[in-house]
Amino acid sequence: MSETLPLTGRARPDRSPHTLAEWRAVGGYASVERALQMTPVQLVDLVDAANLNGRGGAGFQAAKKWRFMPAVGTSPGIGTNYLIVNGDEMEPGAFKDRFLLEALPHQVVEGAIIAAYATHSRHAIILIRDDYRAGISAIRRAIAAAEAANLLGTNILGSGFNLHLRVHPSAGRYIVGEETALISALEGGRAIPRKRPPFPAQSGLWGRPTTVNNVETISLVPHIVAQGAQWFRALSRTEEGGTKLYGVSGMVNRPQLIEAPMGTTARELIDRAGGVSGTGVLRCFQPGGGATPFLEPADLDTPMDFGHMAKAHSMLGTGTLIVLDQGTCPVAVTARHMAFYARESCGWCTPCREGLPWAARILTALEDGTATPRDIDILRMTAAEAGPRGRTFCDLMGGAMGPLASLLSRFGDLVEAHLDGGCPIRRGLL
Amino acid sequence: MSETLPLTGRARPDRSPHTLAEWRAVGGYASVERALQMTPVQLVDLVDAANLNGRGGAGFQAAKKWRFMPAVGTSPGIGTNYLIVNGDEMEPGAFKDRFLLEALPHQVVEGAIIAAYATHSRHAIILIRDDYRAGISAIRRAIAAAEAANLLGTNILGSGFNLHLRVHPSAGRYIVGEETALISALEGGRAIPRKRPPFPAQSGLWGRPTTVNNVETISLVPHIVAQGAQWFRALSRTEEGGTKLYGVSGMVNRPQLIEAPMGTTARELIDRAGGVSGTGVLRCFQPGGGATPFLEPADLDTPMDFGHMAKAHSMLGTGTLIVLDQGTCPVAVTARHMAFYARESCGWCTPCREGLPWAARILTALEDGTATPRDIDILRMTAAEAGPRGRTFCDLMGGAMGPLASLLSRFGDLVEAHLDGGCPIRRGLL
Amino acid sequence: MTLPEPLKSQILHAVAEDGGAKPAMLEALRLVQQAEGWVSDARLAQVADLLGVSTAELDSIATFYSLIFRKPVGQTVIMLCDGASCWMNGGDALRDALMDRLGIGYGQTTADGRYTLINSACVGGCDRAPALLIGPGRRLVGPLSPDGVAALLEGGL
Amino acid sequence: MTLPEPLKSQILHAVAEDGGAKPAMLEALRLVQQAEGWVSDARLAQVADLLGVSTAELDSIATFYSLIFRKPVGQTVIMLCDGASCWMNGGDALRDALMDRLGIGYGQTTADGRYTLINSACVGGCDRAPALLIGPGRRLVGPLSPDGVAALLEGGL
Repeated sequence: MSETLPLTGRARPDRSPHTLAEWRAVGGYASVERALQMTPVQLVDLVDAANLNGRGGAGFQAAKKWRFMPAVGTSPGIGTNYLIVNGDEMEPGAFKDRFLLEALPHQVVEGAIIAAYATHSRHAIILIRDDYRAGISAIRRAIAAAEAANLLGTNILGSGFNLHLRVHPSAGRYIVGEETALISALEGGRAIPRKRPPFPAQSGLWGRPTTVNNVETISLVPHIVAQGAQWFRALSRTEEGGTKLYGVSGMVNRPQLIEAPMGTTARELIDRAGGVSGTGVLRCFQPGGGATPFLEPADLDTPMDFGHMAKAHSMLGTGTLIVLDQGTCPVAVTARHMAFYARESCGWCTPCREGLPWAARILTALEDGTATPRDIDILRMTAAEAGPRGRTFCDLMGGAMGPLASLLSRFGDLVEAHLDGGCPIRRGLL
Repeated sequence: MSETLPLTGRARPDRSPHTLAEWRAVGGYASVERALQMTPVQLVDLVDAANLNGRGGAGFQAAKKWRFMPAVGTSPGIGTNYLIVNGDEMEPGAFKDRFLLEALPHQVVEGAIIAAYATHSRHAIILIRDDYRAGISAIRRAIAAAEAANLLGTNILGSGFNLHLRVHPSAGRYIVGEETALISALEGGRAIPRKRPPFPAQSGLWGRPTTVNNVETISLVPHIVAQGAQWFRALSRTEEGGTKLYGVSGMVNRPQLIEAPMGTTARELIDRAGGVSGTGVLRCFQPGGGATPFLEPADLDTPMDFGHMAKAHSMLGTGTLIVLDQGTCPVAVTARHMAFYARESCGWCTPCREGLPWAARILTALEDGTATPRDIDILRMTAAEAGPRGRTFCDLMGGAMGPLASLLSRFGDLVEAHLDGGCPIRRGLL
Repeated sequence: MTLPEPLKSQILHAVAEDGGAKPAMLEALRLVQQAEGWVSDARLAQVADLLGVSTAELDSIATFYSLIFRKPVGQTVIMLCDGASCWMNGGDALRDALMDRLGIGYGQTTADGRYTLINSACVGGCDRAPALLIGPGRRLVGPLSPDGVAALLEGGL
Repeated sequence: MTLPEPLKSQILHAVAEDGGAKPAMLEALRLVQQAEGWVSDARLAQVADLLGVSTAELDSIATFYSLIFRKPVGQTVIMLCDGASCWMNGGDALRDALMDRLGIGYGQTTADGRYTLINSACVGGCDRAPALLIGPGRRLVGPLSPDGVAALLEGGL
């Protein structure tokens, strides 16, 4: 295992997953043995000291989330806690969890065992996007092998800890990736998000305390157990621990995944991805998928972690950059994002169900040159009114408003220029 | 204070409440000082050792409920925990909380302060039935006096503990007394019960961890703090700690409230209430209000605590007996109860909204002699289908089915005899 | 007639105490009723306006809680217990005597506007069965025989 | 035609694994679709019957999840990414080439029943933009130029 690339260091160039024996040969599952000799509280403290922020998009501290999970017998009602590993990756521009699921399934299973133990969960589910068929079968094979080796099941390695782990293949719809919608889906319903509170740690799957962690977050856990909190923090360039599995796509010459220290800059990542393609000149970028506000060249040297991206008025999100060169219009990109979010809204909350299609139509009208000044006012109003958290059950609408609001604030002139005959970039005027 | 009658020992014959000075003169609020020198965990352990079962009806261990309440900073979301004191007494046959509120308001306030501290609550609410105007003003005066003496408010007695305590007068509807309906009511909605989970300790008032305790439960707390767990357990004749504020009403010569050791028998209580009135011969009794299944003379010597009443296929409920002599027909009593529960259903869940009026109509038809054998089948089916927990959000329906089911099983012949011309007891045939 | 000033400030105080307009809705209705005996459509609209909630929402509360009166009641409201313990101790006879004397049924108000009769859930006076609550203070009266009804209505009990 | 035996036992196995009929509804639909390409009204009713849920409830799941097909699809389903990164890298030209070659639009099936074309959320292949998923294994293909469409459809890619 690489000391500096814990997440991807063991992956093979052809992405073929390891057998259990192969995984053990490179040190796999040693962390499970170690973790089961610790108490759940010690594990949470360790992950706390490592300062592991959740990699699903919001960057909430993993240890804090885990600490909310009540110990066995200390929550009302009957049943176990649940750990859910979220592998429903469908964010525009995100392609990292696919890699971890397909190429490194035992890393996910190993992390899930440890996280389940830390959260007092006797039942864990890895939810995987339907389209990731290779990932689904890789994880299923890894689970079967781990079960056969008593790394799962009853009295794991003689520790007294029992864990049932299974895969739930989903069947489309972006909203399934929202943690409360995912719980609704697992209970057999439509994937409609739920109001918080109760938070999943209070009442999640089947009303039991539930933790939902992203595939990447879970994949990091065994390494923290193996090498310690200090090592993990030292991997990072900032206060937030570890490496990050970044991605770069869009207008770059060699789009790719890049594991790098947390806090690596967009400039370095874009350079490693072969630099800006198209005109070769950067116009702007989204730091972590379709729902993250645009940043401009001035932010190329800002460390890409959750805190710094927030301070720069964007979000780290999934850490998978979408790069736009000067020849690519951010209005067009936002229009495509908005059409996506409008289509993927579950339709429960009115601002989202009604607001997103409206915003998408206006953005298309801007591209086509059929929009009016009043349409731009409506976009501004929509972003202002529906952007803040709390107006809807989940943050799909709020997330979608991020790029829209930044489009309007950073590229207001460009947006207005669309009123005069459509996209000026497409027409070669800019 | 009486050593053996902690709940009522300080009450005055005319029920006039104490001033703060008078209450302090008899030892009041010493328990608050003592409790604030303990940790919340120590308090919960103390109440656990005392084996205080909640006096609201279900008999759930108070310490167990309190232990579900997360310490400050260990639950997701923002805000304080809440303690709610339930003074919405409206159960047919129940008249005990009225007394505690009217005659001993400082005892309630004192208990609320300690319970709030133990449950990490910075905000507590005493909800009182609108009709208990004397109780409402007595509690309000007690709160004002306690505030003035820094027994409430900021940095109570220099302990660093802050507590805001207020009264919420309700406005009718029995269902308000159901703990989740009560939470809906306090949030400004109709008093519709909520599905559990989440339990209030997970997500209650405003989504925050919430404990709801009955007035009697809360009134006992200061005494446990003052005199200890062993003393409290020794008050009882059974495993369940303390005294109980029983009541006896219906067909007895001197209906009254009686504080007595937990586990006192119905025979003793009825004797102290002057014996059975009317024919002077007992037919049956409900041990704790309208929603508790009938018991017969064979159960007169069963200790009246939660465990023994459950074993006898009834419930302790509120511990306020309703006594029926041979001249009183249990069909008629059940008919009146059923009309009450039908009227008071919030109407949310279908079995309750539709089933209770139907059952009430049939019972009235039995009294009137217009019922058919098929009607009795419908009663049996209703009790069997809607009695078990979990068919509705709350237990109003299940509770109402208790007396009905016991009526059918214990007095089947009597019920059938109603088919032939109505109530045979009323007609002097039995 | 607009909302009288003292009522207005009492309601706003309740908003502060209860932590918002929504949780204070019921208390606001109670305050109106305390001042005026019942909650008229006009008052309902004014209170909704003051609280910044819809009339429909406020009325959904007003109509749910049985002790918020949405039509005028008499000067004195009598709430007669219809619980089982009162029934066993002569509640029906007391009810009949009250209805006879007042000339009204449950939910009705005497022609002279003096009395409204309502049946109530167990009034928490089972030791004084048959019992009723009377007047703005909800004074508990019991045990009350049919013979005592006259004295009660003349203020003697 | 009743539900074939292997499908039946697979579904019952899912019920055991997922802890009940309701949480197994989606997997049951997936299993039917895996065996038959889509979920017909007849199969929906049979599965609902087997699971002991209403047809309406099962269909509410089937119609919510975009990858449960409630009408027949072609032998090969092509899911073309409509994410931004693919669009920037020529996704529109690829789309047009596919539609031209197949003679269909999104959501349609070729007359010979060989291909169905669907637009998809970002397929997690942004490093291979423009990309698509093809066939029962959802094989990721990319980057794919308009010129590559012919080879793809002839099985060369």
